[in-house]
Amino acid sequence: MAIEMPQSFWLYFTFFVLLLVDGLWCMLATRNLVRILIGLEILMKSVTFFLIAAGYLSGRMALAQALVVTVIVIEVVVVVVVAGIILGFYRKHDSLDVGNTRRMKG
Amino acid sequence: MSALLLLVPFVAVVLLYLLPKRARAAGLWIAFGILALEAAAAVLDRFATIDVGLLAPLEKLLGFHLTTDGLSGLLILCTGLVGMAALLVARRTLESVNERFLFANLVLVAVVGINGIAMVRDLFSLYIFVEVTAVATFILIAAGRGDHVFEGAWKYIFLSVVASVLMLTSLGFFLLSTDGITLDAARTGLAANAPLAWIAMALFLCGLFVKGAMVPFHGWLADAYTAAPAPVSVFMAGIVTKASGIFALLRIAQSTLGGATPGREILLVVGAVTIVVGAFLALTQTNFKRMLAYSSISQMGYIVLALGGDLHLGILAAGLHFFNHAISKSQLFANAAAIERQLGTLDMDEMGGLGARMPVTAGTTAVASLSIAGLPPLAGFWSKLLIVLALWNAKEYAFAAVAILASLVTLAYFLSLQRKVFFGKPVDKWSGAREASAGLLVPAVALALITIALGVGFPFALRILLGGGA
Amino acid sequence: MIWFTLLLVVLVLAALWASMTTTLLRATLGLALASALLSVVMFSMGATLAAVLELSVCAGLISVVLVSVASLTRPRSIQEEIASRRSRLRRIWPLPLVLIAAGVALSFVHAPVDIVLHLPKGDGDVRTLLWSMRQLDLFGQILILLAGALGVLVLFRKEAKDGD
Amino acid sequence: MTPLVLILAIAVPAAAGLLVLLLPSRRAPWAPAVLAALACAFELALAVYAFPHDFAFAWSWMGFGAEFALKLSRFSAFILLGIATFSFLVTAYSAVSMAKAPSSRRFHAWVLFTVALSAGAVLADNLILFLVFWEGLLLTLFAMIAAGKTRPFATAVKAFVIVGLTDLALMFGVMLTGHLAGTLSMSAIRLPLDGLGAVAFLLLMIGAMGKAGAMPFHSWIPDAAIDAPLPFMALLPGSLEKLLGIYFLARISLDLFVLTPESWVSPVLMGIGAATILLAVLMALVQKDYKKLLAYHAISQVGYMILGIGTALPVGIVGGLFHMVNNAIYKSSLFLSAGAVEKETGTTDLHELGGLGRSMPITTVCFLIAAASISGVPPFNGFFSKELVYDGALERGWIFYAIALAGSFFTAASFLKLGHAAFFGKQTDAKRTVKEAPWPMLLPMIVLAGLCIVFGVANSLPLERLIQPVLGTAMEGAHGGTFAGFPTNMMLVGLTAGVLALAVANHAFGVHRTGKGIGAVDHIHHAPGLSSVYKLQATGALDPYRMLGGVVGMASKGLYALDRAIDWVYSGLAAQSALAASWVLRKAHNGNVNRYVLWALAGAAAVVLAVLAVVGGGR
Repeated sequence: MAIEMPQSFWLYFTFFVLLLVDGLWCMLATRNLVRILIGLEILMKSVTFFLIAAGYLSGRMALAQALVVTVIVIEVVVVVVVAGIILGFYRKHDSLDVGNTRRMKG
Repeated sequence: MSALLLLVPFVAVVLLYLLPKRARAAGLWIAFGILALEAAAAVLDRFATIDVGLLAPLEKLLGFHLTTDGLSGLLILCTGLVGMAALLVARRTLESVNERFLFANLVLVAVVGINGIAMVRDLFSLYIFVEVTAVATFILIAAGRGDHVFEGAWKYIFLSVVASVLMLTSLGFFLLSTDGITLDAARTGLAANAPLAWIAMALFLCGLFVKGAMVPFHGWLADAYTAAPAPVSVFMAGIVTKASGIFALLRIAQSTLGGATPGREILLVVGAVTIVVGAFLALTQTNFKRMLAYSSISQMGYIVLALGGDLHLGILAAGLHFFNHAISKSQLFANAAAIERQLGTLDMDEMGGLGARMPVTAGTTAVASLSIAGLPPLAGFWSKLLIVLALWNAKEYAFAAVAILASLVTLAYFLSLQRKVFFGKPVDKWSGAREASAGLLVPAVALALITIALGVGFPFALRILLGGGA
Repeated sequence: MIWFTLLLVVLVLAALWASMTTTLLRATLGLALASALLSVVMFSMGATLAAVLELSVCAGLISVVLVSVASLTRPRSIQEEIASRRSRLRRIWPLPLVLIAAGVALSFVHAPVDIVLHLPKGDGDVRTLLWSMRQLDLFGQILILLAGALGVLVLFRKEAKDGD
Repeated sequence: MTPLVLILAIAVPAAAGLLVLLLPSRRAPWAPAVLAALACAFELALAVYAFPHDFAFAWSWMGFGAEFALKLSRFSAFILLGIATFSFLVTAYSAVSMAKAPSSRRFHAWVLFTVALSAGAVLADNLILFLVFWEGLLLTLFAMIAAGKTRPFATAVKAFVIVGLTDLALMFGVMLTGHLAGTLSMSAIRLPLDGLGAVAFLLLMIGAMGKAGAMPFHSWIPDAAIDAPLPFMALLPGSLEKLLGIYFLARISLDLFVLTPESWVSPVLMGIGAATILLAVLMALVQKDYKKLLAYHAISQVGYMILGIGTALPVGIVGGLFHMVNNAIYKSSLFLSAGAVEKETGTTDLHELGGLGRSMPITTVCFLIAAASISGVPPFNGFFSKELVYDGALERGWIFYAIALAGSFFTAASFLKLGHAAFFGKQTDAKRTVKEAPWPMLLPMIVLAGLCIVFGVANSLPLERLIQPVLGTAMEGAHGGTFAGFPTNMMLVGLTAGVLALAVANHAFGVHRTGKGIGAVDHIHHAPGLSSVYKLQATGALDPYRMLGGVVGMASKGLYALDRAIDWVYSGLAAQSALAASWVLRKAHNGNVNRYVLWALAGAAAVVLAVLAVVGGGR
């Protein structure tokens, strides 16, 4: 697959921002905890993409890849922990509604 | 020496699982011993270089890029002390052997993360260790039995994800604009005044502001602290938030920003806003731990504010306030644990006149809160004085005034805490309340003694610190 | 260049579908698709190792985790489901418009930061770099996996500990 | 040996205080009092021993100019002696009055800490070190008031807020002074009073006045008087705080800054002094409680000292300092007499007191001597110091003198009223069983009353031995080198005597017109208060007394309202707005994580934009 690669920072940045907004919106607009987890994942996709793009543009692909590999490992662990906490919510309140995350205030 | 600080607790966690199940009760004490050794190493390191013959080849083999200096020694010492206190509190407040065992394990994992934060010289490694510490802390909170544990952990995670996004985006910008992602490379990039490098720095700082709960990045902290089980809140308030947010800021201010504009101004403004907003939020709280949580936000604002002052004095003052606040705030949370255990509630409106029933808890609480409020001759007075001096020397008179005026509000909320809980009319409901058991008093008394001793012997302590070139 | 840009557009569309679709299962599927597309993007940029890991871990492992969470939590009653779908629609419908607006706006802005980089190209192989320069990151990975393992132990066995 | 003496003066009371706290309270309830008295006796011996010497001691400390430097100069030796004397007398007194109180142990510990910190503040020769001790006193003040009776917490907080605010001013002043002078060593600083120097002086002055309790930083004192234990009132606001406040005011006026009569700061000081004298005494006039009346006089008397020092003339300064000593003596004696009355009768409400002169003769005599002193009756000590202050004030402007003289009139009037109401007149039935106070309580009173006479008759003793050396070279050539002896300006003496006579006449007139000569207890109202005015109004007589009484009564009421208004600003407005701010902020934290995330993102956007504005602006 010989694809001609763009060199414009702005193009990569635009798609990074689109993914970021998508992920944030998904996290903030839903009332379902699992969907928040999906939004979190989209956010992580966006930064992963940005890191690789930055490495590509600056010619430091190896370093960027090294970072991304670690980020993916961290991402998995965070997702697993969040999943565990969502299960905890479900067991405690028998619901996945975000209302249960808004009880403490002041 | 530096690699050992990462390897020993790490190997200990793995080995603890090889223990027979019956021997798990010892896990807590093994963790305690490791933390004691860590604190001792941090102190001894001030006086002599610890060099074990076999270490050099091992470190070469591992190839970790770590450095220790006065600042990392400070953080490692705090970690040891606060960790020990948290373990002692856990021993008396967690019910089952299994819970205590898991607590000890997760504390050790978090300690590896914190030790890493203390010694790394690379922004990405810093991010990793911050994340390790955070993950261990999420689990610690969620493992509790309280009503709101999941909510507390959830809010912490939510904001932490925002922090991760900010920091990773920042690293992308660093890749694009500087000659690497080490602290020194970032410094060179900033010195050239490249806009991209400065955007990167700003984003990284914002990520750390979330971790360190600076206003307006602070939304998670009060809920996480309040929801966390007693020993976890001791550990979190004492060291986790401070290491992963504030210490990282300290390190960056020292090694990367170097007092450059506009980094210094950001720290000043964010610090001042945090001090004021946190103090006012604390003023009318009715939950003991929640008031302490907002007080933590306000006090961490002081540390960040100091970083915006005169560079050398500012970092010295910030380091000292870091230490004082770590000691005093973990002690206050240990006091909160004692009160919660004896009364079964943390609602201050229900309390009153406990001073006579729980004299040791009342006395130690008074010491810590007065120290944080900055009354002489306690340790907190000195660090606040140095903070004001650092700002004064940098000609930041307005911020020095904020620092001084806000300590009035600090006094006000701590006085209101004292009045609601310890002074005032004894409430009949608690006529049967008794002082907490010795196991819970030992950490509180020990930490209060450190506060007093450091306050009284401050000149010597300062000389040792200066001698070490903090 | 056109093809690559198109690939990115499809990636964003997949992510959009994941965040807008009605059932959790489809959302998970959309996420896996986005992950796979990101992996293709990485591959075409030359980040082979990262692409492989993204495909196997994110598109694979994380989807498994999500599906199992979705299946462990009981689906709600039909009425509730419909009500929640309506209220959800109210909150989520502006998202595509926002994305289009943001994309158009960004494509028009020619910011001063559209840089040409003067950094030395090529810094060696990622494996060499990871194993000889960034060992600390590897240690960090092992450590966080350990933390995750402890997390699984604590959080997924919660029932055994306390009844509520 | 040299540093040892100075360090012992601080360390011994501090150590004794710690020991008191550590003592087992159940086994030996008398131990704290005995230990406190012993430690204070030691302090006194130390002060006497050190008095003729010039000790100095510096110990390199934190760097950047903050040294652990102690210095015993003429002035500080004299103040230290005063502190030791008063603390000794008060501990002896409280050994009885507080011994059975449940808070005895804490009270004595705090007294000892107060003594240690006061000694430290007086001996400190470094501004930072001084600040440390000074701020420490704030803590003991708070603890002492909180150790008191039923509802002292609000009082303690108010005292804390007011003194805390003034201490903030002091802190800024110290910084500014250090910044201007380039050193923090007090004996090395000598700044001219212009520009920033004047600002620094004013800030330090506010700190000193807050301690001394001058207007408008006074409003905690009367409340504390009601709520706090009496020995404490005698010790802290009565004497130590005044000693320290005026000590510091004199230090900054004489040493740290060059205060000359030409400087604009001098009239400011005199104005504050004069205003304090008159306003506080007018408020004292309408009080109907023994302790509260004394407390307002405690404020008023500070005015004389500030007025004296503010004149920037040797005669005024000597007068002010002498008045400080005298005030500490007679005011302590008066507070102790109030304590004795409260202990024996169980009340300090003047409505319920009367005729105590027969049952408590010694207390009455002591009260009379002290009251005569404070009113400025010769040959008691207050007369001589007031004359010196008058002398200085007149030289600077007749208006200051006139106000001070008017203050004297009202002081005399209100003490006539107080004495008449409490010790003379008809004895109410309930008070028949009243006995004289026990000896350990009487003894300090007697000693202090004796000092009133000694310092009056033999005023060369305090003036030449204690006070004039403070001024050093400034004394040469002024007044032939001494201010001792009977005042030379006979016109002033005559006017004073006239005013005193007027006060007596006014009192008699008031008794006659309203109390019909008999109802001694009622005649509290007959001093220029409102009810008497109303009675006179009923007769319809348009006489001068009614005019005077009306004007003064209205003024007094009005000022009392003003006083409450100032009080409201401290404990009401400030507190309310803080609580409102807190409430708004807490409402904003509604528990929704989304909101917190948006805050964080907005914050991040603001930070990035700010950075771009600074760094990217050039492109």
